Amino acid sequence: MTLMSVFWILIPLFIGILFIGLYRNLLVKLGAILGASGRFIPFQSVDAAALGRAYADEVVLQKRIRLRGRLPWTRHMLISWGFSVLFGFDILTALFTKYLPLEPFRSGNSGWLFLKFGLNLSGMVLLIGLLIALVRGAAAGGSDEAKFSDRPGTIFLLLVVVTGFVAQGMHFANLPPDPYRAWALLGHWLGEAIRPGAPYIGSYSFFWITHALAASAFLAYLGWSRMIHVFAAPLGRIFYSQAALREAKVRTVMEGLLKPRAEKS
Amino acid sequence: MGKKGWLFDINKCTGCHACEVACSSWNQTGSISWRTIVKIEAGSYPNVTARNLSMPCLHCDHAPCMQACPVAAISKAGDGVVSVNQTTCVGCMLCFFACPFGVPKFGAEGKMSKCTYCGDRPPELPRACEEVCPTKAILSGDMEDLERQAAAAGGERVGGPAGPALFIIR
Amino acid sequence: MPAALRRFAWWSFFVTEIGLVAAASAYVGVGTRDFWLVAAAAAVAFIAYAVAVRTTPAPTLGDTTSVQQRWYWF
Amino acid sequence: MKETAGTTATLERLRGAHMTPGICYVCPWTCPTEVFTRKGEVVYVRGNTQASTKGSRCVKGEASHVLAKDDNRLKHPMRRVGANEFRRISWDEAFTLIAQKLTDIKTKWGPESVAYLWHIDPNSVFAQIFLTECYGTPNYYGHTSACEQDRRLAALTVLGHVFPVHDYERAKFIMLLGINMLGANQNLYESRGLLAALSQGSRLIVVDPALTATAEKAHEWIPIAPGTDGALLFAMAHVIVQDRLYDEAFCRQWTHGFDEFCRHVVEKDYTPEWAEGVTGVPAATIRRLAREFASTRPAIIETFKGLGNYSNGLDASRMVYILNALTGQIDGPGNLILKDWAPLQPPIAVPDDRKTKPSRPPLHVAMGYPLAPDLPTQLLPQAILEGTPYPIKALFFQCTNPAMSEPNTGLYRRALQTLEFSVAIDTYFSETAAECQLVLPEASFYERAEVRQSLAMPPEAILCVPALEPYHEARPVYEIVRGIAEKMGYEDLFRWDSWEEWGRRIVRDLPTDLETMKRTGFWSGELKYHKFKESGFATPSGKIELASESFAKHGYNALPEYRDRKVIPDAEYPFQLINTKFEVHCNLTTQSNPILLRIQGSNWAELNTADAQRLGIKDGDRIEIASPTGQVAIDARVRPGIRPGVVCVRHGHGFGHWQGIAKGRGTHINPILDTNVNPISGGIGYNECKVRIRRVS
Repeated sequence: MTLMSVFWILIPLFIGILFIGLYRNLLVKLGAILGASGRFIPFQSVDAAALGRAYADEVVLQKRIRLRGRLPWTRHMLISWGFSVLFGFDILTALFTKYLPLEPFRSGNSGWLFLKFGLNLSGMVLLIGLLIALVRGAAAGGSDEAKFSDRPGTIFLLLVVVTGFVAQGMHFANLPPDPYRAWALLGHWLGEAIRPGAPYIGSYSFFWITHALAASAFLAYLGWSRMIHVFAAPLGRIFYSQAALREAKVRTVMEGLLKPRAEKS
Repeated sequence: MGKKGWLFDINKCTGCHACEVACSSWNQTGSISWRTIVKIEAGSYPNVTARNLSMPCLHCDHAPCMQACPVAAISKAGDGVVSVNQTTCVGCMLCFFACPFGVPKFGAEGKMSKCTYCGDRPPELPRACEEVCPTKAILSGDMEDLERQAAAAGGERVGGPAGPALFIIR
Repeated sequence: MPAALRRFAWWSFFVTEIGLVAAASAYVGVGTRDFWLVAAAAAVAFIAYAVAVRTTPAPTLGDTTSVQQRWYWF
Repeated sequence: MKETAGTTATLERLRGAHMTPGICYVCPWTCPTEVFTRKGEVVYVRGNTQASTKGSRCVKGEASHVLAKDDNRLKHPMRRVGANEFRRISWDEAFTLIAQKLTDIKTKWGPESVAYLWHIDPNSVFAQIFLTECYGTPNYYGHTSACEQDRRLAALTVLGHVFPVHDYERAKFIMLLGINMLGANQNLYESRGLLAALSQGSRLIVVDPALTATAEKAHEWIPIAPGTDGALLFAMAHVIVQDRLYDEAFCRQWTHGFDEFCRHVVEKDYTPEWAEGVTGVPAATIRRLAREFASTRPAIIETFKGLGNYSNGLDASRMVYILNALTGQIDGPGNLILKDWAPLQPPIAVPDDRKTKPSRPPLHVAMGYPLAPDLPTQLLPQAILEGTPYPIKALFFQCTNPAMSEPNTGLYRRALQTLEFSVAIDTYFSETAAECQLVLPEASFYERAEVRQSLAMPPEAILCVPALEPYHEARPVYEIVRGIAEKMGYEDLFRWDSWEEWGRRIVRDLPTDLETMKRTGFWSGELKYHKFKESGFATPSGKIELASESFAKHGYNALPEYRDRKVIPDAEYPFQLINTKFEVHCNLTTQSNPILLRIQGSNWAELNTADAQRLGIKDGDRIEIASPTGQVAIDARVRPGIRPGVVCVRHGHGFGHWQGIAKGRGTHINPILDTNVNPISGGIGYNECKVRIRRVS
């Protein structure tokens, strides 16, 4: 049985766990809210501009976090964007190396280098973000909870990224040298650095499987921790961007409470 | 420990906002206000009525915000006061939509923040809003006492599955 | 929970899992032993999800019996 | 209601703060407060928990802690060096300049050509003593003409009291005309009392063209035609006289001109039917009200600024007090209270040989308003520009901004520019300061001391202990006056090492001492009712004057009469423009308060729904209001709670203001108001204004 097939057996399981987490910790709550509040605004009165603005500010630029400080913001931007882009490139890689094995994407060709470049660049961005988070978490004042509430997630993700880089480095170290491969950045540098000790057949597979495991486990973890904000926060804030919705809600309540008693009206 | 709550006399509230300001001054809420204040004018000339409502967090028996929070950042203490752990809060704002009263407020930095029932004030003291209210429309205290006083003044508890800790005199 | 949301919950799950099995088959081939293992994994996931959906109390706002305690780690 | 007294120590501990008793000067009601400070910062303020306020604060007072460190405040003395150009100068330079100018003007024009104006009077007594006794000008005036001038003169001439207060809590029937005492006029213990009374089943009738915060609470809101309240009151008197509902024993013993008055009302035929035609209030309603009022005890009928906004406000206000008198509802439990004042002494005693007697009469007398309790300030421009009745060459403005708050502000500005010398003493820069030659930063009420009367029912003295160091170079008025006095050879009179010295002089006749008051912040005497039974009334006749001797003495009608208001809407200008005030704003101190601007960031014009529909105006539309004097653009608010044919603009104290964060907010309405002096009282007829309205895109 190949490493790859082990990975493919694990993935459906972990994604299943992610779904259970999302169902249990987010979906039922959304359901309760939608069920309870009959005061959602009709579609035609949705303020598209506000929606757009909310998306740009909350999801793309994450302005609210910027207001918490430059460092937290930089960290969060690096991590969230590094992670998303990395994820995207992973999908692309899978797509082009297996399902559309076009010439350019054969090992060493331009397309392949492009994917490697993307993967490594976003990976490094993510790595930097995580390191900042780790340092800042420890440096930040306040209660231990304030310091460490983000730490497990950070370390988890760090494990994923580091094992990924190491595995890749070993993979390269096992291959003959190739100047073009410099596009793979960190992966390439690692590879060259450890080349003397090659081949790393055994430890390569160890790191690869750890990486695969950690990566898929992290996906599962998303649904079961504060990481759920990845799904919840954009959702709620885009809802919240609808002033009409907010006011409608408060107004109905107030009017209800202010209703004079029967004998008075 | 007795459960805490509010008694609000609509007939006494003039909608002057003093409570709101006292609250933000005592609790240093910065640019956001923990109290929602509205004046609603109804009827047609000359039979017009206007009524005011000044509303803090109602510290519901079964706080919907607690159920909606995906990270369980909202909790209810023994005295019934519902509070949010800002460290855990991920600012997803679902609590706002879960709260039947739209109470949760969000600062510019995105975390939920709301009435703490003047958490740092001992129970025998009035809450800041109650303290400054020029017409004494706001009353805080143990639900049992409030129930008695409300009944005496023909008030009633606000209904609903959430069980808001609010007696209201209309 | 509104029916639409429930449907969404199920469809998104199915689509993803089936997509994964399909994607996997490109590696492990169809009908091979590994393929059946993948399929089995997906089946297990399905059962677990079904159980979760059955057992998770859908909170009716205003009834704290269904409030989840903070048991998972951050 | 929870007991707040005795909780001070706890709050101090919770905030690591120190409490100093204070007095809030955001508005003229000067409520006693408790100011909690930590490391030179105000961390919390509440009403004095033992004095009448019982911890209460109004919204603008509660938000006022902002001004303790508001960067928009005046930081140092400034002298004008060009149009809208000021240069920072030292206090010594400022004092020297003032002293020299005052001396010049005294020799050139006489001391009377200097006048001192205030809106709120923090420590102004020092300026009063210096100017009126040492320097020798009688012209030391407040802002009453812009406020309750008619009511004050009415109270003085009918009841012989300058400022009756109210025992609402015990009243069973309360009728309020032109007073929104739950809105802008928050005398906090009265707000509390009124609502307590209502929850105990007392009746409240509010007569006002707009559904005010007070009218909301009323059992009956009577949207009367603007400026016709007098007719309603006369008709009520007519009913009371006709049906002999008055308290005859009381009237015979305690009123002057009772029979005259009764005859007068009947002869003039002030019947409810007549009043219905004038006021739009059904005769039946008037009858019912009159009977209910006369048969319910205790009862109060009261007014404030509202009636004085019209040229016929004086006699209407007199009728208010006459009605209270007819039913013997004076100074008893649940009545108007002819407040006893605390026996406070002046901080400075000027020996006679150092006094300067003015040779000219006070300005208001010279202007032909001998009875006016305060200067008809809107006639100042004329006095300045034309030198009539006698030249006014120098003006001091303390805590007042007439260039914004008077009608016809354009004229006012022009006049100020022609003055020989002008000084603005304030915490903030203002439209008036912008026209002055000298601008002096005044310490805020967190940074200075004061001992004064409170407006509580019993005799009550309140005290303000400085809670903070003065802001930048700002100084309290007592220090400013001392600086001037020293330059003019009165240093021996204005000398003290600390404020406690003159503080002790002020309270020396109180049965307490300054040290005690510095802890509690107040002294409160016994609340006595029916004080007139010992001392009579402070009127010429010693009785309540239904027919006023002082009026007769000056050739006015002794008996009140109904005259229609001066300006009545016509085809061209079909609306009556009336003004009300915000509870969240007052004077300058609230204009750059971010908290208050968040609550009320602009003002607007209120229109009845029907009128708005007819004119095609929707809520929030921009409209133009044009009077014969000018026009302004403002946002419209359409509401059912206002009488058709009336436009109501929230004056808002300086919306349209052009500096600080208030810049560009709201609309300043006064420029379209014309100068209207109420006869006899000299009050300002703010509501004597007809307008037309149109939607502007």
